Amino acid sequence: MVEIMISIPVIFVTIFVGAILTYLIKLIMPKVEAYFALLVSAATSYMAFALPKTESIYKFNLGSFNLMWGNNEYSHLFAMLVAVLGFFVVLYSMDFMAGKVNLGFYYFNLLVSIGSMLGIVYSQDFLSLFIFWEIMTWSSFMLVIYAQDEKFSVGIKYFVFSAIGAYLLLTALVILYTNSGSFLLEDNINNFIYLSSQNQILVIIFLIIGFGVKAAMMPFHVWAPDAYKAAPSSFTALFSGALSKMGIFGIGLVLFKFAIQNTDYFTYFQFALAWLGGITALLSTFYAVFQTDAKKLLAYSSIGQLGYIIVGLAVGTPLSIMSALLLTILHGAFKAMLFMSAGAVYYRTGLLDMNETRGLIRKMPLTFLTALMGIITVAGVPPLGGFVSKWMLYEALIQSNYYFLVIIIFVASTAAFLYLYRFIFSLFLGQEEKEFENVKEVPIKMIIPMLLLAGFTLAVGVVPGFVLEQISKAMGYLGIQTPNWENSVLFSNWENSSVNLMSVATSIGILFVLGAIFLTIKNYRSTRYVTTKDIHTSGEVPTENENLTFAVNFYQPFERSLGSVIKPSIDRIFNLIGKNIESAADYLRYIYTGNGQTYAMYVILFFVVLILFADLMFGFKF
Amino acid sequence: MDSFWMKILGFVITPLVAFAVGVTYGGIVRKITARIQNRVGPPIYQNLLDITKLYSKKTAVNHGVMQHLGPVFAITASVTSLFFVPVLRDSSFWFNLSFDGDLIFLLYMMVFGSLGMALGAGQTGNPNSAIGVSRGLALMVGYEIPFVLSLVALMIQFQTTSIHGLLAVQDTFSSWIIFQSPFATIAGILAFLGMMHYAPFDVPFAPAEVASGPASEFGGKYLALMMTSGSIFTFVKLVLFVNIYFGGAEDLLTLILKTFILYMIPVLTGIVNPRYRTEQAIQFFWKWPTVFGIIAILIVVL
Amino acid sequence: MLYYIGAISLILIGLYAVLVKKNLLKIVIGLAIVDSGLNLLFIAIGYVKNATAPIFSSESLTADKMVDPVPQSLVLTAIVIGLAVTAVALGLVIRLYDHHKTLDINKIRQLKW
Amino acid sequence: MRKAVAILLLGIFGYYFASIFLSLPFGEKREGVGKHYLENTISETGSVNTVTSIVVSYRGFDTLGEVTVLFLASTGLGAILFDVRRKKRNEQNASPIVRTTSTVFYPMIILLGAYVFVHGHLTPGGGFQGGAIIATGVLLMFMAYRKFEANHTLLSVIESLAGLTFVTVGLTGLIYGGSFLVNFLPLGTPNDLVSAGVIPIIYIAVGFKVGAELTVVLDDMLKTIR
Amino acid sequence: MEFSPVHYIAVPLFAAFLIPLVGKVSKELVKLIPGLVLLYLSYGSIMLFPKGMENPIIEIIAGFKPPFGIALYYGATAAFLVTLVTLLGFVIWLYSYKFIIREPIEKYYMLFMLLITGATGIMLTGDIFNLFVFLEITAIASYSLTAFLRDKDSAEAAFKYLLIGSFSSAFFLLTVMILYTYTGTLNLADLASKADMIPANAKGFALLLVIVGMGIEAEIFPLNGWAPDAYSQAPSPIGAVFAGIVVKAAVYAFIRIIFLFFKTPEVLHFIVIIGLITLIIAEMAALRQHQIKRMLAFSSLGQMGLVILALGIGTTESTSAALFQMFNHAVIKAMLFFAAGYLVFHSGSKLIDSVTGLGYDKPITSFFFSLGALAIIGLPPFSGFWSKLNVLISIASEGEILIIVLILAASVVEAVYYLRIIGKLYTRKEIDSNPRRTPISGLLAMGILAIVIIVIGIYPDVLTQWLQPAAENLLNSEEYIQTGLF
Repeated sequence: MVEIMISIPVIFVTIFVGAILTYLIKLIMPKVEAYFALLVSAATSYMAFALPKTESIYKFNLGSFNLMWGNNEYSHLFAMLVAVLGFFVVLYSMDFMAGKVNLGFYYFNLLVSIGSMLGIVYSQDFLSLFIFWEIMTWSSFMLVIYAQDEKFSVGIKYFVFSAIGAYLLLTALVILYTNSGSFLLEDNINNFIYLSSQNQILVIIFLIIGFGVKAAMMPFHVWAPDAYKAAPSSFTALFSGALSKMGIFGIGLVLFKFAIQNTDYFTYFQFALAWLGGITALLSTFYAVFQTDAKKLLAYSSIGQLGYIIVGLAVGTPLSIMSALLLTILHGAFKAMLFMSAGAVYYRTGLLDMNETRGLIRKMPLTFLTALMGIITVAGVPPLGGFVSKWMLYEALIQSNYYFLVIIIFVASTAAFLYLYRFIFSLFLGQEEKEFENVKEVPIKMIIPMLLLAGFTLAVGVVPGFVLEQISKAMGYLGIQTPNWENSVLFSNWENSSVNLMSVATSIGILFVLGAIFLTIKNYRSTRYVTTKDIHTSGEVPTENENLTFAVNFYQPFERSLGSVIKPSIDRIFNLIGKNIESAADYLRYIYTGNGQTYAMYVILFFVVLILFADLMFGFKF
Repeated sequence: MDSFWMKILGFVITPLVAFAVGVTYGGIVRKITARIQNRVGPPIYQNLLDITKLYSKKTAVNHGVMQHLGPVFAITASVTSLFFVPVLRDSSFWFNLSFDGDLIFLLYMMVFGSLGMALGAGQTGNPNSAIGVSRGLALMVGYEIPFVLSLVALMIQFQTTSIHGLLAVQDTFSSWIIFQSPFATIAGILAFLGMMHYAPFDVPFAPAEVASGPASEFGGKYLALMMTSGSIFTFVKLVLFVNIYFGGAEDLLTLILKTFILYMIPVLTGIVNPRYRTEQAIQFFWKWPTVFGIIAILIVVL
Repeated sequence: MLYYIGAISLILIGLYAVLVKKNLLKIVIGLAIVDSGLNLLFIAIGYVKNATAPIFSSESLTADKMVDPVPQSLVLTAIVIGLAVTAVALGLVIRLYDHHKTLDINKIRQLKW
Repeated sequence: MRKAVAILLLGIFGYYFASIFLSLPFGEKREGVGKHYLENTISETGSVNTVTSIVVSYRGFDTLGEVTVLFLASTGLGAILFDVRRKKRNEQNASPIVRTTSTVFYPMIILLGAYVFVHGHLTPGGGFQGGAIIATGVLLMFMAYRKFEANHTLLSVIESLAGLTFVTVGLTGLIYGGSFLVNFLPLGTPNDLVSAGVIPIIYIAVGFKVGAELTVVLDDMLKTIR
Repeated sequence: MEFSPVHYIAVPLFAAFLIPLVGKVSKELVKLIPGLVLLYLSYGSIMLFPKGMENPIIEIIAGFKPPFGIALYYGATAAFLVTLVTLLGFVIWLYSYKFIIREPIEKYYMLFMLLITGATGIMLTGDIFNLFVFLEITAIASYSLTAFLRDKDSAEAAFKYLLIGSFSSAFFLLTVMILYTYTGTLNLADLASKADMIPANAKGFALLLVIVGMGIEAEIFPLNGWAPDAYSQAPSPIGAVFAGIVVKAAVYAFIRIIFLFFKTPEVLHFIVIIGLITLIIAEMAALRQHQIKRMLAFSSLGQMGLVILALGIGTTESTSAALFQMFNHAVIKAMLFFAAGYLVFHSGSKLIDSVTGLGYDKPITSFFFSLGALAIIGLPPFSGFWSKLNVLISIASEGEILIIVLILAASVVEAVYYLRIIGKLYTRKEIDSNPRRTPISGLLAMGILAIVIIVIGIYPDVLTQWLQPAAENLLNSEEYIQTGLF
């Protein structure tokens, strides 16, 4: 009975109908809709987990096209990410969004975007993939504009870039369709070699850019910081954690199912993409360092991490792909944690400007813990999960002759410490101010997802095996040989290059506990807590109103030393392009002068031009 | 069973030795500095005295849990790093966990402590601490580039990422890496200058500017623990560099000799140089050291 | 042949008025002239030399001595259509004059761009 | 500037236009439907006026459209000039000569118009021509007597009824004759007044309609005159 | 009396003649008559539709066989479009029911009926001069309706429309002359069979005349200067009529004539290019509009450019895609005009800026507008996506990647200006809550269209099965000639 129940159409019906019902329930019985949304997402997540991986294929025809939905190992990996994060985000939203307006709209779009992401990963044909892709785009667009006030260019920017991506995607799909006569992935993969070489390259480039836009690949990342900032934090967690991964999903598919067939150019694609990813990682890290808005900072960080993932995929050795996929999953977890904790701060203080927030650690200890584990994971410091993926990525890069790329990645991840410290320092550390006196820890429904995800990152850091297993299966689907992996030991191809995570964790754990015990017994009880106003300032006692917070221009020296490296902002280039198009449009508008006589003149002019053209070119013989 | 206890013993002894060496070096450095500056200077064991005194002191105040845990992070990181560095070549007693992690792991492990310190310093609410941390992190981005360039050059050249691998290479060729790839070594050593935070790269802790930066709010046992960790960490870095560039050491004496000489490089540089501004320091690393690192890689690749 | 030239000239004159004259009424007149030209042209096309009107009012008339009746009937329709258009155009001109107090087409261009 | 451009464009246009049309043979007999109409008009429609038979019978649908166009013109004008400011007209009537002549000629003109459309299938002329003549008569009255008012209600009823008659004839044809506007009455003898089936009926309706509509149009416009 | 194609013309005409009489009795009845007529026609359409899809129905008028009499040609394409027109016409009537509150209501409905007559006449007639007559009926009704609001701007718009429209009729009449002179016939099928009798240069000249004459009505660039003015100044339901009915009829007639007489590769290429230019320029111009309805007008021009482009490709797929796009554009643009009508009404200003925040005050109308905007951009799961996809596929199978890229670039521009409005609608702003509500008939009209959009978006096969025969009918001039002449 249960086996029959759980199939892909049932999942879709559950979530999409559930979304509509949520909207309707909001109209009838307010306050219930959040619980209903939770129920829907829980059911969906459960079914996504329980869905059999191979036998659940569902074929049908729509608009004279064959379509197919099915689950495979690769899909399953991403589906799990979406399912877990989706559920957590809904759970988190229950308190985070409580009391906001238009909640029906919010939950509707949230559920639709979760459903469409599942749709993307379960699609076994390009058409339904594209349909779900667009549904995802507009539902997320709705959420981006959901909370906006006077400024709405953010949503448009997001949508325009999405549209550019989607349309490139569409162009590629159409070319593929005319080649194979079908939208099924399988047919297209098999018939790809019959495409002319030029079209092959075109298709691959279009597909990669199309997917890459969602993955915020440079130079198409400009939408991301603003859109991430504009969306409610709860959704941003999903946005950055899962939605952007759909781009990665697509790039993986394109690279290892299509591009790899074009043997002549595959290495060039890899090379270009890897460097693009590397530059994405580096530049976005630099941009992140100078942000003052917590969510924008995280957004740039997100872009950077996606850059690592793209690098990992593009380098294409088994180890690098494994690291990329692991980072995909992990990034979903830790970026969700970070956005959720930023959201938690926002929930209590209404602030996201890092020049203004400060000293919340004692008010919100659990949120701080989440944020701390989040930044440790991002930084790639052992013993949390980030290290595993970073380590694999470096090993893979060093071993695959991307010498300079590895430097870039290294620098990027070192520079990441800067913004990570800024993030946690500005929100939680530093002076405790009076204005935050009444701030409390966020409600339990927001804490649970954050802590569970934090636990997950720790688990990956110590025993990554349980994730690597699914990843290696997914790599099997992509047709890539799996590297050596053990439950908690990392291997690379080179001798002696391995890390035993268990002993690392043991060592750190024991020493940490010992140190903590030592200090606590010997010290903590004997000290008394004093406020952060009570500090040494070279012997002077600070007055009440003295500014003791160092927050504005936190990394000014660094900025100065970077000099003009980060000046030519890509943002500005796109703005310039946009402006030029608009002014071109403005000029075109002047064709319509408003004078009816001129229009009449156009008619005669057009006719005369046609006559001359017809006479001189064809002699009136068509 | 025997080896197990030996191992445990190793875990206990190694930090002690590292601490002793580190503290002594610290004392010697203070002495040398004083002499060069035409002062008498404190006795060599002054640092040990300081630490002991601090351990015995009762700490009066704290600003919260993170300040409390900051030194713990630091000591955890330095001791764990120590465990993962082979202190002596061919002597399993000093190897500890060094087969369980490689160079890349170490690079990250070494950051762990700084991160904890920075967090602890952040909670104190002292603006100087935050400034110090900001400078330190920025500086780190500076010297990381040549250092990584150098390491990557070596890793690619010798097809290994583990310290044991590098040691074995130096063993088989019976020549140190400094002779096999001098450019990488130069880049590494220059980065080492920054890593040791001696002048001209002592921006994060500059006593006159930011009142010792991150540490300014720590006293008593916190400071003691931090100093301990610092001493051990100095030793770890020295051993690491000796292992990588100077063929490691077969016995303790050689190790001490080599590390001391290596240590003198930043120390002596520091004594005769004034402090850079932060951006100058960063830009310094992005000029010649980086060029050397790139040359090193190019040599390997070509 | 001359009929053709005359009709075409009428059309061109009408078009010229439409394209150049500023006064709305003149433009409407121009349109009417174009219509007349077209109608004349069509009638001229239907003409057969030495033939009479296509009405069998007496037995002596035969079909092959008559002009083509189709253009005539079509022109009948076309005239009516032209009339209707002119009427509506004049109505609009009245409206426009009411609003703008001018008949200069260059001044009646609120809707642009 | 505009003039120069217009002349240039029209020059080119005229050149090609003329070159196409001047190559048409002038005044020659042509094969085609026209010949068929001429040969069969009496036997098929009973109308001796071939133009009328074409207009009302062969291409009756066009005429329906034509009537519609006129109807549209009056409706459209009614809509466009619906609430235009009614100006007070100059009270002064025309000179006595004009008034007298108009009064005398007015019924004659109406009669002539009626004659023209009743005899549409026999003589040159027809509904449109007749209707136009009637409207001319009304125009004459408008010019002569400033206070002359057309009865709008009556006119619009006439308009509608005439239009309805046309469509009803058409639909009756659809019902009885199998196709829209088909002749369902006997053809009669050619050259008789009562002949040619439905043609006179339609033409009478058209005549009334055109007369009424043109009157309405004139009236609408006149009301706006200063 | 069985339902036959001529009812499409005769019944609304009858109604139009009847309305003034009824108006003497009751004003309410005047409003109801068009609805009843359109309901009857819709019912008839649905009955007749399957027959027309199978075999073309030729209805003879006045009992004379073509080419001597006029015949109506109810083929698959015409069936498809006429059904669309009647159904859409009904919805537009529903919307007008409460929207048109300005006198003379009686004349409005008369003109509306005549407009429907003219549009269906264009689609149905099989005679070129009759086509001209119906074009004129449509045009004059349009002029009058454009000026219906009788304000400064609408009169101006109507005059421009009339001016350019006169050119259209003059050019088309010239075409008729040339064709008649050489072939001696006026029936389209007969003309097509005798097209060889026309000398090449006359035929070429006729082609140019058709392109210009019909191009004006089909709104191709640069002949569409009148269109934005007329669309934006006419009452909103009439904007919907223009976008959904009038231009469809014009494009149908245009492409029918082209396919019958001038279907050569050069001409088709030219049509593709002209469609593309129209698309791009219109979308670019729409980007910078400040008035919501004017923007919709430009968007409409762009959409028609796309349709013309797809028709110019000239394959069965592309033609069916074009018909699909026509359908979608009619439905979606009608909905957008409906919603925009009430948005303008509620905000009291035609400017885009003034809708800011209305999404919260008038949620349902705003929702419909947003839905329409998303649909016309071509986002799944709305109907607009499928037609765009089909168009693109049909172009791609001709290997014209560049055209695809340009179309999609234009679509991006389109997305920008539509989303700008959505963004403004849902931007929070303190506005005085407006007690006026969108009346239920308006919402019902939009709701019907929304349901159509979503249903076809989710299950396009409802419609696509009819597209194939319609497209084949449009392309197959041989069949047209044979069936048209018996």
